[in-house]
Amino acid sequence: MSDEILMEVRRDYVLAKIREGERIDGRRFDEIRPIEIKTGLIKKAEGSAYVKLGNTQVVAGVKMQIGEPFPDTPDQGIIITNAELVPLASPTFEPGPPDENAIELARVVDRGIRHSEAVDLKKLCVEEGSKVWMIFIDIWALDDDGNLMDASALAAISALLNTTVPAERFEVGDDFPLPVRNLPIAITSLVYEDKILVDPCRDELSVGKNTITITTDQDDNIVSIQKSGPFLLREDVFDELLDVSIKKAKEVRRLLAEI
Amino acid sequence: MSDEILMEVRRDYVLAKIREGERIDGRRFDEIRPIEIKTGLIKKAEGSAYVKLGNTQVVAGVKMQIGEPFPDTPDQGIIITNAELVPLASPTFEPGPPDENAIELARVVDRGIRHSEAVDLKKLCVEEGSKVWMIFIDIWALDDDGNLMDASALAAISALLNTTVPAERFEVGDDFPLPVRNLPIAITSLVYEDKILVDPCRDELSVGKNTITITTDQDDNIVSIQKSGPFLLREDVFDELLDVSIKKAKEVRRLLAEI
Amino acid sequence: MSDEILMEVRRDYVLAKIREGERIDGRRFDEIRPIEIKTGLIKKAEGSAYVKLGNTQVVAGVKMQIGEPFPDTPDQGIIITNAELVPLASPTFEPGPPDENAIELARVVDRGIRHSEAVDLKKLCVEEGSKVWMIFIDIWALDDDGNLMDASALAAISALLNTTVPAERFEVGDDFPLPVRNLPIAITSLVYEDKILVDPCRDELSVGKNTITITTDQDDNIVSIQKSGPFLLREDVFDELLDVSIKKAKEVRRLLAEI
Amino acid sequence: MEEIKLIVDGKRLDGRAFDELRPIKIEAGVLNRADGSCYLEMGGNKVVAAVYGPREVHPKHLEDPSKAIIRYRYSMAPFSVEERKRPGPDRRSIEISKVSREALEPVIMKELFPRSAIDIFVEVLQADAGSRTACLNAASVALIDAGIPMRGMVTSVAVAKVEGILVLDPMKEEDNYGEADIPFAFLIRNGKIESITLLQMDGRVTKEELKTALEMAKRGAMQIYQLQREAILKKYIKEEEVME
Amino acid sequence: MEEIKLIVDGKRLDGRAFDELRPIKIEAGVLNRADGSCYLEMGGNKVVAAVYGPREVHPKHLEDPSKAIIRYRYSMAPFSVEERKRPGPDRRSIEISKVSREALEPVIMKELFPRSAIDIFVEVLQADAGSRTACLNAASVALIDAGIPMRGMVTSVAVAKVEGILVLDPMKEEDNYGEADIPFAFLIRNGKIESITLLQMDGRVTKEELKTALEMAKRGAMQIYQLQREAILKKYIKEEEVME
Amino acid sequence: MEEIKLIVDGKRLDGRAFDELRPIKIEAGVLNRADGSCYLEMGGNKVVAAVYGPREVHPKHLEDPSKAIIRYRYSMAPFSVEERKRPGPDRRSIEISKVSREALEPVIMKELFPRSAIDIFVEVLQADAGSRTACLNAASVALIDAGIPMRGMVTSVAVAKVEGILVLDPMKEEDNYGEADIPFAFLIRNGKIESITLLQMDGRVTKEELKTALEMAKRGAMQIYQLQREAILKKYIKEEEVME
Repeated sequence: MSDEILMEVRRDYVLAKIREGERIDGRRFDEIRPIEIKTGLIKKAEGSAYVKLGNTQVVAGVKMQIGEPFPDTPDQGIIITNAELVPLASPTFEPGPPDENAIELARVVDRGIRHSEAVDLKKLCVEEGSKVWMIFIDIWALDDDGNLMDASALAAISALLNTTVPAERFEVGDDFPLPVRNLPIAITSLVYEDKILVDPCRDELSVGKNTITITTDQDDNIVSIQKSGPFLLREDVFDELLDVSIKKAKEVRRLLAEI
Repeated sequence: MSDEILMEVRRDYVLAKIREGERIDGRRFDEIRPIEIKTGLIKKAEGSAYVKLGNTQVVAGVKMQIGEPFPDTPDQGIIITNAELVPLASPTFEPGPPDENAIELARVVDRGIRHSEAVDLKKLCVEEGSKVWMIFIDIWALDDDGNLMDASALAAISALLNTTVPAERFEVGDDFPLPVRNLPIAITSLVYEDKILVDPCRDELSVGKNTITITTDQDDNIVSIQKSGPFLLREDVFDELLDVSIKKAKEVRRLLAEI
Repeated sequence: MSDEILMEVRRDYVLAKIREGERIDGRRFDEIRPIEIKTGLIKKAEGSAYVKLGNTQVVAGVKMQIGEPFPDTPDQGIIITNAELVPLASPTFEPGPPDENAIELARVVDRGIRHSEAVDLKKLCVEEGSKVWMIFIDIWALDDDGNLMDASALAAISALLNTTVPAERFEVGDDFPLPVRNLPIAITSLVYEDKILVDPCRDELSVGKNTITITTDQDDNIVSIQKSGPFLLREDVFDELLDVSIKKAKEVRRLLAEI
Repeated sequence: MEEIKLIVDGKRLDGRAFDELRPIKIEAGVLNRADGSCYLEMGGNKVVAAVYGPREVHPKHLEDPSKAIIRYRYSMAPFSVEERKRPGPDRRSIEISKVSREALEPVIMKELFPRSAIDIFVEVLQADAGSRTACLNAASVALIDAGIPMRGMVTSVAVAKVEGILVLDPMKEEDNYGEADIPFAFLIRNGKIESITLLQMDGRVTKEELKTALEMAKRGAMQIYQLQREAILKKYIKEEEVME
Repeated sequence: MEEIKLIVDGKRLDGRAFDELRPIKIEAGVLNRADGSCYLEMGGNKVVAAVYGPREVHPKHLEDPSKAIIRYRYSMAPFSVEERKRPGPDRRSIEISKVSREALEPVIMKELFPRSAIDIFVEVLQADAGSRTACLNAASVALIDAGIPMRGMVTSVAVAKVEGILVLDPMKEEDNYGEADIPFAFLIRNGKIESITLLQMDGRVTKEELKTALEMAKRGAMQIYQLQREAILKKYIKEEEVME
Repeated sequence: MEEIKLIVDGKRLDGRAFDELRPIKIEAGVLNRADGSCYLEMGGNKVVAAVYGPREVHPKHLEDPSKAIIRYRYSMAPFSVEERKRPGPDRRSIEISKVSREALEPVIMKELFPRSAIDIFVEVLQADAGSRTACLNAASVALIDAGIPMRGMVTSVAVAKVEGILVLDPMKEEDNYGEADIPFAFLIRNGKIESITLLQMDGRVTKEELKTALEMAKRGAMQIYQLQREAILKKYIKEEEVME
């Protein structure tokens, strides 16, 4: 009971602030929380990254092995992205196989990487038609203080940047850095009426989990969009979302270039 | 609550009718509801059929691929029959893997096809001991107004009759029609005391889901029997069931021959 | 309700007895219930054994087939141990895949066999690196009157002693007896305060399922220990447990040697 | 594949006459934890049945306010068959469990135990042809051993058609290579077969063969019924002796 | 791999203009058991939608005391695709079910039915490009057929980018080999598009292309909307006739 | 396979003395959502523990009217090991979760929180030998960080036997190629080891070796215990500072 009241109070406070044109943590509407990226922390992984976005924390690890290519792309490597919303990261996450939220998270991150052509998959062919590199990206949520999506996408591309292809261990030549050639950045915004709150924190999401994630590549192309949440999106708000997402992605991309 | 009362009223009405020697929809006790069969509606399938039996609707699709034979029949194709009672078809069906009813349905349909030797499996050997055709029959319930069993069995054999073996796609020769050489017909009857109601509709099944399915081939051999439901079957009723099932199967088989 | 009261009464009785230095069935604290072992009862299995320990009954069956060795032991056979606490054996067992208790049971039995090197796995290599014998030990609980662990371990080693390697059926030479060269014996004790009750029966376990299983080999080495249950173990009790387990195992091993 | 002859000189492979049962052994009350139990051998089948109940229903929502729910679980041990079977129910086990439950349900006086469950678990330790019939026979004895009120005894046996001949209680080869397998179960009350409670057919037979098969099965069932009764009697006498 | 030309002489492979829809066929009320239903063909897609509810929630703990819960299950029959699909939900189906539910949820007046469930089940019998849009269109009609109060109609269509050109309602080849696929759904009220209710994008487009795509989708949606209305009207008239 | 020498010139492969621990790093309170948390490194292990509770029990029927239920979930990230591990619990994880829960349960004052749950989740981000001991040490700190009343600290360390010699806190090679692995956990109260709370053994040792191993483990545990205390103190001081 008291929990529900608490949530109601919090939501009312968030809404009151929004109406005054403010956010509860003092951020501008288009301001992203502080970002911390650490790479290479998992020695057992081919690549890894830890991302802290405000208080939201995520680890992504990359493992590689050799497998068969898909029949329609016999000369290309394969990316498999998985995300687990482990119960450690939030009181609302349950043990068990990925639910619709974890699946959506993984698939949206995957699309950003795939359609920005972030990894040069043609360079990951070992033997056309029979042996290619498989890249397993595993996203492990540690602490969900809102917007796991952007933190996860950032952890995934950071981990890829950190990845060394373990060719020696698989006896197919010398190790080499994973050929990463584009930096997709996901920007998620909370939509509340005609307001756009970029990178919403958990308390803000108490007004409704109504978000749009727009992923752009380094040429400002849009490579993935996901409307997530049961809400009606006005066309003018959508236009504004495109602009803000492209702009904020540039900021984050600069940060990523530094690591 | 009102649902339960409704069900009770309906059951009482059905019982009253039965006692008067009548059925609620005016059918004779051994009368099958109108049957509609359409084949070839699913272009992606090797064969398909839609069956409407009264208001009960079912689709069956046949997909084929090449696989390994069973060790004890190295020169024969393989039939795999699956049925899904998807929640679209009835308020009582739940999402999830097939339950005991769906499994029983699939296995009884399968036995009818298998023991009537409806498909000439020896003609489906590509390479003895290593490559044979696998026939996947998938039964998809659309609308359960009673006796999904007979509708499914009819959809399955109709879909087989409609099947072209996709040899060209698998690069093992020219396409050819699936060699079907027998027409098993399942006849399900509701048993209530000493009465036999052939092809029961849903409302009739409210008196108890106590049925017998007898499948016969075109020479009036019995190729499958399944007593289904927690009831005691009198021997004299069983004798009568055999006669009526053989007789009604002939009727349905004539219909099938026309498509 | 009455069930709970019954359980309470039983527990109080067990405790009262323990305080008087007695056990409810008149056994000494370190006395094992009567043991009955029958082997070879399952003709379809390569080896089998039925064990009755007091009223606790278990069957273990051994099946063998040829498979690939583990990469790090290319010249050794493989043991896979599985236990099912089927609902037939106790009102508290549920249908479904093995739960933590069944898994623990199987793993502790497995460790006893593995670390005593009971089976000479090097003699189970058919073709180094590609073909070795796989030994499936399946433990099937029939009646749980307490201490399924020791009954299962005893059934497993008895079934192994009874096993003939089915080389002829797999066309890799002549059948031969499974090379068993050590006899691990598991001794489980209930720990209640500073008291040790060897081979606890179900009624005794009503005071708390706080047990230690110590498995020893024929040279009195300890090959497996498992503290099981949420309790604090005093160091002096642990010392005593080691002594009693080694002593009791000798007794059981003598019995096993006779079959 | 070489042709297998199942009938040689008018006899079956194991020397039995066409209407002869395999050896049967039944023992009631073999388990301590279960409310009722039975060990049964029928040919190469070795099965154990346990009955728990009437007891509380879990999960609660399955409860029926007007009668006991009946559950039946047919399960095979991995080592019960030639090639190790993966544990857990497969499609075949699920179907057998369903028809077996439906065979027993009308015989159990479940209306006496509203809001409760009667659970019947049968484990096949060694499998041979006719394991579902062996399990039903064992379950029936276990139910009586558990003191569950029944309208009679359920007794089960199969008939097969091999090389055109109907044979009672088929063995493995007859089941595998025969033309049809017809498992029956009957309700037997006051020493008389009253009705059919399980009936399946897998193969190809004529109507006349089916009727003959039914008669053959009935005669076989009556013999098994006597053994079921004896097993219960023996357990009862033993208990009487213990009490004296 | 050989190069596939998707645009030849300013036309699409199936001869359509860039802003032309595939043939659509809609029939409401095709199922007897469901409270509302719809059969819909859209290009090669053949889908059936059923709506059950408002009805009791199972399991109970999912109940919401203030409104109905909405559930949506997108499912593909094994024979609906070239290579047999294993039955049961895969990751793609689960994601489609989520975004489709979220597209309908704000349009359904769920606050009118506290503690109840509205279940929407859609079966893809034959799959082509845009199966999620076909399913949403069918679901929307089925909801109205079920008499569920709605704030308007939900209408869905995709736009693809192929060889640099935006095309409406892409066919399979355009979906597979194109540069982007953008499924939309809109809330249409009083004959006017009011807002976007589903939006995904899979591919690579510029901001400007996206805006153009949106306009193209809106025009397409209005055409589909008319067909949805007609299907409902036809069912309604039929019922009227029956009643007279 | 080539022989691996694990002890060279009286030293271990990583240069440690026989009774020397691997480097340990502990930080309490690293997570925002959890009620208590801890990050811990122990050799190559990198683990995070979170504690939630006391909180409501789901599903309800697991509730205990007299005390809190304790749940413990040991989980490994797919990238934590050399060969990618499939997500989800395997048999090893399930056993570790069980014995770890049983190690903590008697130390938690669960009788203070009837009808509630205390959930302990531990994620292994990078795995090395002794991950279960690292997790228990982290869980213990997380429990205290969550303010759960405890009878003392639980501290865990393993001893291995390699080439006939007992070594404290084994590294991977010692674990893989050694003769025995013996994980211990102790209840430490008022700076003194009071009892054993986890004990397993996997390998082959004599009774005397086991007793020596226990002494070695106790000395190692006391060192870890100091680091656990320091981590809690540090977090406490930090909070104090924030509050001033």
